[in-house]
Amino acid sequence: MNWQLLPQFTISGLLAGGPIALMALGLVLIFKSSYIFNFAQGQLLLLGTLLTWWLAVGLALPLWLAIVIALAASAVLGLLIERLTLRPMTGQPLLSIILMTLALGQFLQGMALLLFGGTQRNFPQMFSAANPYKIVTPFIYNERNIQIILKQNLVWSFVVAILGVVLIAAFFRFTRTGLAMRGASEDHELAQSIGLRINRIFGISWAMAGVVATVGGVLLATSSGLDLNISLLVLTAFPAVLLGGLESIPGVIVGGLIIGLSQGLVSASTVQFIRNSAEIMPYVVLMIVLLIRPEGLFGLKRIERI
Amino acid sequence: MRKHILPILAILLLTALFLSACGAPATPEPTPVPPTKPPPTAVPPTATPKPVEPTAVPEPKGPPDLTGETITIYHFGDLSGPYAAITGPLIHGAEDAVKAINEAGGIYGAQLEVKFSDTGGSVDEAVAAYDRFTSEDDNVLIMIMYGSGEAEALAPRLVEDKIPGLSAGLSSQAFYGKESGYTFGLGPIYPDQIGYTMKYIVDNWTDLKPENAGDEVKLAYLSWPTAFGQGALTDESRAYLADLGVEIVAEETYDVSPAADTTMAILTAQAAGANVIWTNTLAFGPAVILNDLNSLGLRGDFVVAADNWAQDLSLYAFLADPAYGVGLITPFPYLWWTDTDHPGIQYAQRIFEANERPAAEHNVGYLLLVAGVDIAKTAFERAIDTVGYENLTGEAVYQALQELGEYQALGGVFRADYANGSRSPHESQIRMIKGGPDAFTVIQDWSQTPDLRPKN
Amino acid sequence: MTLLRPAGEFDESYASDMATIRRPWQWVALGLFLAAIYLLPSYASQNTIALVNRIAISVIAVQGLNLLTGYTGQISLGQAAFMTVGGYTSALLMIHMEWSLFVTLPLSALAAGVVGLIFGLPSLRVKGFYLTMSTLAAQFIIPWFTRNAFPDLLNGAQGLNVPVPVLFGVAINSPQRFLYLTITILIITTVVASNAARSRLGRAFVSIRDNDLAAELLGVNLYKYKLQAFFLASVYAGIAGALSAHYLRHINSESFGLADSIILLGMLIVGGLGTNLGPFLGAALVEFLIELATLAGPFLGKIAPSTAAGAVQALRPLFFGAALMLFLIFEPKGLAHRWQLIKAAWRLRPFSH
Amino acid sequence: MGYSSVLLSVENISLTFGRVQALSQVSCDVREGEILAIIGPNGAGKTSLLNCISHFYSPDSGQILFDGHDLTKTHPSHISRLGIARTFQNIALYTGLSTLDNLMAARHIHMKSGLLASLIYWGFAHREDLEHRRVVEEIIDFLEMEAIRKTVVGALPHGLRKRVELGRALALEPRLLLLDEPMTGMNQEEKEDMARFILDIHELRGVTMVLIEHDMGLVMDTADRVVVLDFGQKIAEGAPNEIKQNPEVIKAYLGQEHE
Repeated sequence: MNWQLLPQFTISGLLAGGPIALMALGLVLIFKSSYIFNFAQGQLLLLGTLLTWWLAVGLALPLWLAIVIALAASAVLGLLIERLTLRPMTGQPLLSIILMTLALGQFLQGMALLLFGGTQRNFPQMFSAANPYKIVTPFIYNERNIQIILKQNLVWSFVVAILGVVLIAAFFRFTRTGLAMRGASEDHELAQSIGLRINRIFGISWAMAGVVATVGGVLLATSSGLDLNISLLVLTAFPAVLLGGLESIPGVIVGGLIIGLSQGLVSASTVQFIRNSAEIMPYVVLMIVLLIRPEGLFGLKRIERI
Repeated sequence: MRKHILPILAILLLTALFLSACGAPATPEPTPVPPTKPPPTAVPPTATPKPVEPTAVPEPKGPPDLTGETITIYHFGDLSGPYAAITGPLIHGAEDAVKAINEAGGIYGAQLEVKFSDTGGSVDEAVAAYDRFTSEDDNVLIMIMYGSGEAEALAPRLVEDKIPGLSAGLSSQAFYGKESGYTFGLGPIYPDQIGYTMKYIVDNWTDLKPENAGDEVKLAYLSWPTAFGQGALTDESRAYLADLGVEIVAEETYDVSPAADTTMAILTAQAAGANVIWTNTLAFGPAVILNDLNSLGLRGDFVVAADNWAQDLSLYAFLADPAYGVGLITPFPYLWWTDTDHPGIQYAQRIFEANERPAAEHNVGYLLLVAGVDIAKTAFERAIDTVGYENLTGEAVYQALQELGEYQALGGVFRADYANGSRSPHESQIRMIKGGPDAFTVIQDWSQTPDLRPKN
Repeated sequence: MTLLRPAGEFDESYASDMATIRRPWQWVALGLFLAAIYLLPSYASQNTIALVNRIAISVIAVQGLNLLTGYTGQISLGQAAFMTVGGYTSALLMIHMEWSLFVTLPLSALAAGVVGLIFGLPSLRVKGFYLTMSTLAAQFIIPWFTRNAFPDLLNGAQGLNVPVPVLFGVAINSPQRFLYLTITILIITTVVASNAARSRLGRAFVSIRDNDLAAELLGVNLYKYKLQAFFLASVYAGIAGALSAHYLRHINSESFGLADSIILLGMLIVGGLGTNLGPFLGAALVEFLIELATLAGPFLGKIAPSTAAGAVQALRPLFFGAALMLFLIFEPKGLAHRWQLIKAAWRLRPFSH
Repeated sequence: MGYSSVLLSVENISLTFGRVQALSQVSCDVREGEILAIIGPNGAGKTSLLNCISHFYSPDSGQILFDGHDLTKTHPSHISRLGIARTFQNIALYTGLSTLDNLMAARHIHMKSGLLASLIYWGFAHREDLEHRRVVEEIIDFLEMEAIRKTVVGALPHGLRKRVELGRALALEPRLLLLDEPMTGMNQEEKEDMARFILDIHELRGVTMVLIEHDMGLVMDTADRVVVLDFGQKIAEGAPNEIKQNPEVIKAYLGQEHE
């Protein structure tokens, strides 16, 4: 263990968990309402971010306007996807629905490549790239206090991401629509029988997932840059979702932070093999969760009946 | 659980029929032996022993007239994957160069053409593209490829099928590994590059060294986890660096993406006491590192150096601020667009303008492929001179490439060195970015790189 | 749907009722068909042969997936990862031990099977979507391992150049020669897969798929049979991966990625889950689509130059995704089911149903 | 009565789900060769009791002894090997298999082909399949299912599915057969057929049975003894005629009528 790096990597890892939590939120939103795990969430994120880029750079709109338009478009895209591809699948077995979102992901990835090309591109900066925040810790190494250096965009991405998650959680807790969505997630038939329009609720949750994905994508892209592989970053959010418990909104924050932290901690190792394992840490954590507590930290165990 | 072997059979039979209807019959063995070829080692009888002008036509009996014939250059690279940023211009360079040659009369009247296949940066796709090319054409004369992974994977195939390959992927294994020998480099191999550059850095340490650095040069190798990214570190280059007194204190990897985060790698390098960073990547690799160094406020603590592909216009597409590029050091085994007094550069510039390519393609890929096509063209001419057009095979082109020896493509824009068992150049400049885009300033003129081929 | 048999055919013993091939003319047809395939090199182009090789290798991987997903109902997103294990094992054994393919192929199948077992372990506690996640983990952890572990042996991200297998003194170095190898192995894997499906094992698999809780109460040890399904699926993946590695003569950590796992699942769906015919139809159709995208890409580039960059790589997932979505909506039981309907309609003619 | 030896004895079992007490301190015996009916209003814990016998649920306390084995400590997949078979309230057939294959699948516990034998098939596994096919065909004849032998059960009407499920349970060749509402959702004719089959199985094959059923007429006609559950507790046990007059039972059922 590189002890002098431990404080730094602990904090960096936790901060990196913010965007992971936000991406996980998109998955939970859909799962909560419709029991669909959306493997195409990464492509939703990719398209939303590419669209933002195109509006801001291609059409030279102000960044805030580009983001607003892209968010609206992502919501529509989410609605369309639900209506066109998942509604016809109602009642189909799990495999078919999983396959549908996977197929959708492939389709959208191809679409993105066709429309925008494969080149990597720079994304407009939202946070200053210079002037990192520096925290001096009381820990001493080599007769100097260990300093933690944090990139501005890392800190602000974290803040925006956590804010987003809290906002959505508040929405679920305090608004009528939110309450209706919570009701629907408990029992589809029951919800329908008391007059909730279940299809509308599915639609809203997909639209919200599209918005959340785009916010996440813009945060990631503004920190570094944008290419088609950004869709793969959502894969690190899968374990976070399972860790938090598939249907829990507070769970995604805890899940995201744990995943980020696990990556930070192994990065502080002095053994290169272990440092390199940061990229698969989410999946190592996932395997451990599956073997020890498959329902996740905040998930519910279901009673099986026959 | 019913078994239906029959339907399987019927469908497969139909499939087979359909397939065989689609494809023209071919001989089972793809590589025909050239019927009556003269000994390939023979030097063209009338060739002058002195360095040859690229356009020289050494022919006593007059050149053959090949009007109506077509000579194909097979080319594959990545238009849609991680390397797409640089490969697009590369392909346009090849296309435009071929067009220019054809307009100037082609090769003894024969028209050149380029057949390109996109591999998406995947080695498997490259192998599939190779298979497709060799099955469409049983006399492939040359292939141009890009990417160390595919160059390594295809090296034995090229030898077996006797097809010379011009590779922009400069891993030493591709050129000098076991079962290689038909692959020729469009740049010095990466071990040569790191050795050459680190030698310069060590020699000029007092001028270059960061403020707080000591007298020891401590290298952090931060690169992609790919064949390309890891290509500079071989047994030979490690030994050479050790001899120079350079200690490698950290070897870290980061994702092949402009969205990669190198913060942790940089901090690990810093903790290990590194003062020089080498990255073996395309331009967005050092861009990520330079961005992160600046946003961490650590730029002043490191000399940043990289392979030849890094110092390119495409760098600026990824830098958060163009000023971050200043100070980047790389080997530079070709001239640059700003060397406008050189006739080869003028020629490339003319082609570039004639085809109205966008300014963003004014980069290394385009330039190098104009040079690469010139090498191919000259090799074709030599081979035709030696064996005649009817006997023109990949093997003949291979012989011709070797006989080109120290050939100066486009009159010196690029200096090949394919003689005496060498299949990659051994000469380069070193340039440093001083100021805005294109200020790629020579800090060491053309000189020999160390020869760090693997010893087999 | 009751299985329809041609009028006038009656089985006189349980054995003949249960047989796969029941009439002499079917044996003749099988013989002719195999002859047509084995003789491909004498009349088909090299491109055709390469395509048949690719299809055959995919069929083997999909057959394995069919045992796990189609028959046992365990969804796997990791089939390609186990191909990686098979490919590396065979390559390493041939490079370092210089063993023949006859030895390295079974061993690579076994190695993949054992690794598959490890990632099947969570099936003890989880099922459905959760298990899918475990197999997804395999798809990341295994390639990472090949990139980072034992760099001297596995050669890191560069991967390995895989030797050409030599069988009976003949180097298997052309698509033509490879064809004999892949088709022969495909015949064996087909027979074994169909045996697995029709035997006690297969019935246990399907019981788990159709009603795991009832199956357990009726005496099927779920865990044992799920693990056996994982093992078999991975063995098939190992064989396919080894063949593919020797065919391409190269393997690296990215040779078989997540996208390949998705494609294999897609092939299975398109072909038809839980049928012996499905893997053939699905693999053939999807490989055709990929070939079509390869041909259509440059064409698209000509009519819409702005899309030229990467059109081929874009069209492949596009075609595949679109085809899969259409199948899921309109023909979720796959081509094999459609084939059944056509056959039944033919036998009922002139009375349609 | 002539039944002496106890085949299955349920001793003081309790089962809770969260705060819901599904069974509390239930005890009862099943004697060799009898038909024991369990009745009670919806949610009384009848199916939970069967599920405890099958060890699908683990009771919180108490034990269940079958022929000397404590079923609460037996792996669920091993229960059927001891000679206990069952049908399910909501049919739990293998919907993708034909009638024949559903029954063949139930022969699992009597077959021995392992992984390798199954993959090779010819030889041992083939011979074994043929052998067990004969047993299965007998059951198909017995339950008059010849016409649907090769029909995928997912395509069968409800009544026939119930019959296939009974056949599948028979294919296990059990000593004790647990029938969970074998006649729900059937029309009168189907019910009569089913009742005939149940009695035939009992008489011709001498199988001991536990029967959960709502149809009182049927229970009174077929059962040797009746156990009544209400809110997870046993409120009565005895011969059908005694039960009919038991005030507790009448109260429980009257209560149900007000629902």
